[in-house]
Amino acid sequence: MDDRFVPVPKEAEDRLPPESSASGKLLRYLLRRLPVWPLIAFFAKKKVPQHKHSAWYTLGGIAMFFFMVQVITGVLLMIYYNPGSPWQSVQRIVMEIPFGGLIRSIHHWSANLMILTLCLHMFSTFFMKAYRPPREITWLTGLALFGITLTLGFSGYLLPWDDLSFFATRIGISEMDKIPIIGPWMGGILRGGPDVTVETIGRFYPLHVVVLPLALIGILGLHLLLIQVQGVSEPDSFRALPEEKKKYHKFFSEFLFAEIPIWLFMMGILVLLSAMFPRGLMPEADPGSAAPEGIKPEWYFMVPFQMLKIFPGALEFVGMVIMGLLPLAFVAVPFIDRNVPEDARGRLVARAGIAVVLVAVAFTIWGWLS
Amino acid sequence: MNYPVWDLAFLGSGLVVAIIATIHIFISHFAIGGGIFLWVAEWWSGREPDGAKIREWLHKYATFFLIYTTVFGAMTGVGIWFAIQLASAEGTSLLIHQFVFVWASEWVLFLGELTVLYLYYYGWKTNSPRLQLWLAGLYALISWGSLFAINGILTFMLTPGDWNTQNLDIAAGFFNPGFWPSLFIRTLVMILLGGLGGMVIASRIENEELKEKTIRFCVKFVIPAAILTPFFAVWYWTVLPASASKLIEGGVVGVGGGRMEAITAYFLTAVVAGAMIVLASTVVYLKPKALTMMTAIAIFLIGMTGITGAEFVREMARKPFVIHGVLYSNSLWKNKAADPDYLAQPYLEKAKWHPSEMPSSLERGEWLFRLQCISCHTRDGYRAMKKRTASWSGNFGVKWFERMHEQGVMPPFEGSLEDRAALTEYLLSLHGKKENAADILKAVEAELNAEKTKMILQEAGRVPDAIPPEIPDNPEAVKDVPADENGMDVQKDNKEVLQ
Amino acid sequence: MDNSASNDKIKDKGRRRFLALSGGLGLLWLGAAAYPVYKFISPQPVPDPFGEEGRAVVKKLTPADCVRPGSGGNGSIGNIGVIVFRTPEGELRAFTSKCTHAGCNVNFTGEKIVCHCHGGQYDLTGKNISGPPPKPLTQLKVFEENGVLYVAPLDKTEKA
Amino acid sequence: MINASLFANLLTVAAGAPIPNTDPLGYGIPPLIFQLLSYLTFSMHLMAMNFTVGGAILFLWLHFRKNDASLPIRRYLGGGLPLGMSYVVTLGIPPLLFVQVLYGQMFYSSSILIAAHWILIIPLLITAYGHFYLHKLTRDKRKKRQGAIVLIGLIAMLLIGFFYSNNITLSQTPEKWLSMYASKPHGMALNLSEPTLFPRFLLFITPAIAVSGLGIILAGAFLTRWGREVEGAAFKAFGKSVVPLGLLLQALCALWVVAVLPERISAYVLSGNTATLLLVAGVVLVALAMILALVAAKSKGILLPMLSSVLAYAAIFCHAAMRDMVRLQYLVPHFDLSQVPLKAQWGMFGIFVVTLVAGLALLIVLMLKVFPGMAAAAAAKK
Repeated sequence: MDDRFVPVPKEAEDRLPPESSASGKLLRYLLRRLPVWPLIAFFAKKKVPQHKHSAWYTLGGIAMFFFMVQVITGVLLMIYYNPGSPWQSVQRIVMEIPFGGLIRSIHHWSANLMILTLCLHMFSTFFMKAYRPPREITWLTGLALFGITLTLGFSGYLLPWDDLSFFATRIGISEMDKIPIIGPWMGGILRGGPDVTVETIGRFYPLHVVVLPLALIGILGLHLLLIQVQGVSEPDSFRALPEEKKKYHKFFSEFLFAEIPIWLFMMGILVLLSAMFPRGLMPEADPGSAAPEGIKPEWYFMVPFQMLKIFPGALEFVGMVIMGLLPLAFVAVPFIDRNVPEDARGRLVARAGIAVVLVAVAFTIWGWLS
Repeated sequence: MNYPVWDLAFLGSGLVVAIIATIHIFISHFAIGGGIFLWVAEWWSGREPDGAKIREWLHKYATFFLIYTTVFGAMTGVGIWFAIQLASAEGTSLLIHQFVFVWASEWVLFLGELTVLYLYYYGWKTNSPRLQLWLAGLYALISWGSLFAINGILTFMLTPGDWNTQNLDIAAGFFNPGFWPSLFIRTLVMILLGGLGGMVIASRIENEELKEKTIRFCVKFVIPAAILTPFFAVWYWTVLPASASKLIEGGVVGVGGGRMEAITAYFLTAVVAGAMIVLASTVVYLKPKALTMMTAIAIFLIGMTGITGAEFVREMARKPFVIHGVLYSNSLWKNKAADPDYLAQPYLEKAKWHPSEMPSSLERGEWLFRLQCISCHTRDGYRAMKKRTASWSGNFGVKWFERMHEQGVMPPFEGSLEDRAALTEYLLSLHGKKENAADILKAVEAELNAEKTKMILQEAGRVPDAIPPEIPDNPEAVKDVPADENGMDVQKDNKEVLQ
Repeated sequence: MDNSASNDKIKDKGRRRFLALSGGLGLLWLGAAAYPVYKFISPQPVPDPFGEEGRAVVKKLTPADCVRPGSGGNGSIGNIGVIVFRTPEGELRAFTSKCTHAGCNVNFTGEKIVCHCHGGQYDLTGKNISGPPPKPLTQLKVFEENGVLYVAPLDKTEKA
Repeated sequence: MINASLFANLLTVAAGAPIPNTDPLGYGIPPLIFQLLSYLTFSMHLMAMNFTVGGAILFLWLHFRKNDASLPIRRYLGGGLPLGMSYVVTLGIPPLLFVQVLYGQMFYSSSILIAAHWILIIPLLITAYGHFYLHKLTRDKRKKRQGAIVLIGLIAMLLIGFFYSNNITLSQTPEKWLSMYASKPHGMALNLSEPTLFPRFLLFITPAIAVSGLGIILAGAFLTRWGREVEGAAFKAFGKSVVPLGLLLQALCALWVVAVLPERISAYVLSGNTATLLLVAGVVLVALAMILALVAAKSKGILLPMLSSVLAYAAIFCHAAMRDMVRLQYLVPHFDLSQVPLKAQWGMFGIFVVTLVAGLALLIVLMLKVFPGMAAAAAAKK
């Protein structure tokens, strides 16, 4: 082989299928032109610790699967969705296009399940203290991804432009107006005016379809790369095990193959939920009509919604302050609880986490029932 | 009206049957599939060099199998029987009196199945391998026999075939058209579940090499179902009564006209589940070592979503009957419903279960709702009437009850015009609308009279239906319109009348 | 030694065959499961422009435009183009205006019908007389009713 | 609107009871055979139920008395619970099937009236069965809280029995149905106003102690046969003390039931017809069974305890038959067996009999193949 080609590295030689087989020839042909073997070796290094809690490791993958389903069903819906006459196009999808109702319901359910999985994923990594150095950035990118997903949910909720989504969005943004100084300005930008109108769809639609998905894919890429580089964090109990007791699964061939059937199961769940509880379409949004009876925002916005209820009137800014501080607290977590194994501060942070979870769940259920 | 109706708020007695039946299907299909799996695994462990190790794992499988199937499987089986008594006593009574000895024989098989399983399990250490193989084989055979028996009764309900209340031909009823396809599909699904169950237990084996071999053995159980189920599904499809397949097809073809039929969505759930299982088993076969217990349970649960979908299709296809073409879901006999003046008689006056004193029109409406509608609908829960009658007006209600059975999913309404008004009043009261039945009746009569006068007018003067703004005297248009069959020129005639 | 190697070979040959079988079945089943996506994507049935009464209103053209013999112009029903004109002998005629060569809309110039894209020409009976158009234009029945032009499919007998 | 008079005369006509029309398909074989089949299987169901419930009661009695001498008995009783429970359910299916065939109109109506409790039986069944298995599987690993587990199982079984008593007594008194349905259509009704409810429920529970005592004596006999005399003697001694106590309780309940029966029913039962004959035969058989049991507790072989069990079964058979006569007497104005047409299905009946005989024969053959091995292992476990 003259110097134009890169020689196939030694350890690649014995990992590849024999020269005689077709796949062997093809892989060598590619490797000589694309010297990516160091990269492959690097990716093959990643391993996932196997222990009692290793089931929680699959949550990140499941959330990503739901995102993939969202992208696919989202693109399909975009074929027929027309922001100019939103309600009519969604009604056409649900009533006329074959299986339109099913694909829309899958998009709806996959959104809800994605946010639920992300909540579980966030709190499982929190309680396994995976945020401790050197993984602060992974934690922060994770928070950013969660924020983007919630915004995706919020903006997507308005697009069908029926009564429910119109009033829910109006309530949502009016919370934002209450933020001192920048609140009204941000609300105006989001709504494209003083009130939620078709103009708002003009802004929410590109946000939901282009801006947020691209941002999510970008930050997710960074999130995954960090995990690949730094490896999966090991909880204290696993770290304390003697070396030979530590069992690992190689990510790329073993853990991934254990994860794919779970994704397929999630697909089965999505179709079953869409069959049992298809997403309905209320009458078209009409700013004049009364808000439908018993309207409340989606379950994942119940916490801020209820928070503002318990601080009525003048005390409202207390509610605003708390809702403002909560994300900041989450951001600060990896900088407060730093060392391994867990110290006093670590236990304090863990207990605070439990408190936040309990309050959030209580508010959500309370909001749902009221 | 022959039996009281269980007025269960929110859930509705129909959903209670569905929930218990679905759980029973999950377990009983695994029970019979697992029986076949045990038999083949016993035979396989006999031929393998490290047979002893395999039998050790097989004992763990048998323990899980014993408790899971007897504690939950048998109980929910009896549970279905308890639930259908409460949901449709008339239907249950008909099935029990017709197939009492089929059920009695199925009981003998059930007794045999249990005892053989105990002999197999508790004699594990003391029985000879040959005897264990015999016992496992007998268990598989007897449990499949109980499927054979109950499948006849189950398929009879959707496709009674040439059985009818005159000839009471049990053989035709039991071996009805739907019998064989449904038997084969269920057997295939059972073998599939046996394999998937095997994988759940195999995922906990420590020794890598044994784990790989066992899981590869389990995955092979998925193949028969993967290949054959579609063919039997098509066969089952051809056997369905016209009205049932119309409901399913109505979903796919008619979708252009209306929203997707629920049945199609459930049918699709079964197909998607099938696809997911075959793909998942392929992935597991690639790298058996990677299989964790959570993944194996996930694959097992995919099967459950598929079964839920398929069972919902079978149950919904039978709408509006309990026994297709014989007995409606609200215990109204089809032959009785055929004669209109039987239907038109006041309902509460011929019902055996009625209030103890003269009801007001609202109470009469509630009693009608309880005796005729509650077996499928509820007020505010599953298949809620509140949601369905949100935009109703009095007139619409009364007229709807006359035509509601034409769609093919609802039984005909039983009762006089006053009953219809009373029921409408009750349904409107669910939304707090206070419209007395008498006023509804007056409004309906007023509307009817208006229509009648228009009809008479049309008959007498042959005034065209809607009087157009002005008559176009376009010579060309007149030329084209063909003359009336009996030679009279229709257009010309109208002009004289209007001059 | 060799029989363990050989039965390894047999084993993974068997394994590959099984993988091919289950993989193939998986794809077949996936095809069946993806049927809804296929139906969702495939184009929706176009509503028949002539609707249930069998006639359609011609837009952007009024009877006044083609009163004088030799006058006429382009109009449309739904998103199908039509040309309506009155021949020098005074007979009202209408054709679909999509040129049978490459789909541009033809134009009525008094004596003949011309397609500007590639110079195709048709006579007043719609027959393609010169240039690339392979087939004549399809004729439509046209009649005027209380101030509105209507077009309807031509039934076999009334050829121009 | 509907004139009041039309409704008024309806109320007078329906003054009786809303008995649903008979099923158009009628009986498949003469009802007498159905009745016999139901007594046969019902008595087996009662034996299994009594063994399990009695087993649980005696287990708890010994468990809370905390003396270690009774450990083998507790292990035997505790271990037998899940097995007994599964045969309670299995043997419970045919009597329920035959009752529904014979008296479906009444049985279904009363079931629907107490629907919520009737459907509750299924979760209770699973709770009881699950807890008995939980006890058997964890009794070695986890010592504490075993008493609580078995207690939960026992309570679940007693509740199931209570709901059954409610259903059967309600199905015999159709005159209560109309007002009950009008006031409680949601299936929450119970038959608490029935005077004979509790005595009849207790009459089913009290023989449990005697029957499980008999079971312990039988086990003791087998233990002595396998050469474990010391344990065998302890089993028999305990059994001997329990059986008479159980029968005493049962006799008291029987008297309470007769005292509480309505006048026309107790007159019928004591008026010297077949019902009285069955009653007396049952009592005599019970007495004989007790004497045999006491003698068996002192003697060696397993023949006597076996015989005593058979006699106990025969006694229960007689009382089950008498109970059915009482039911028919309760229903006299509203229903009798001749009302239902006979549409013979002799072919199907033949198939059932053949399946039954073949099934039982197969099971016996298999047992004969498996038990010797298990017995040898049990004997080896000195």
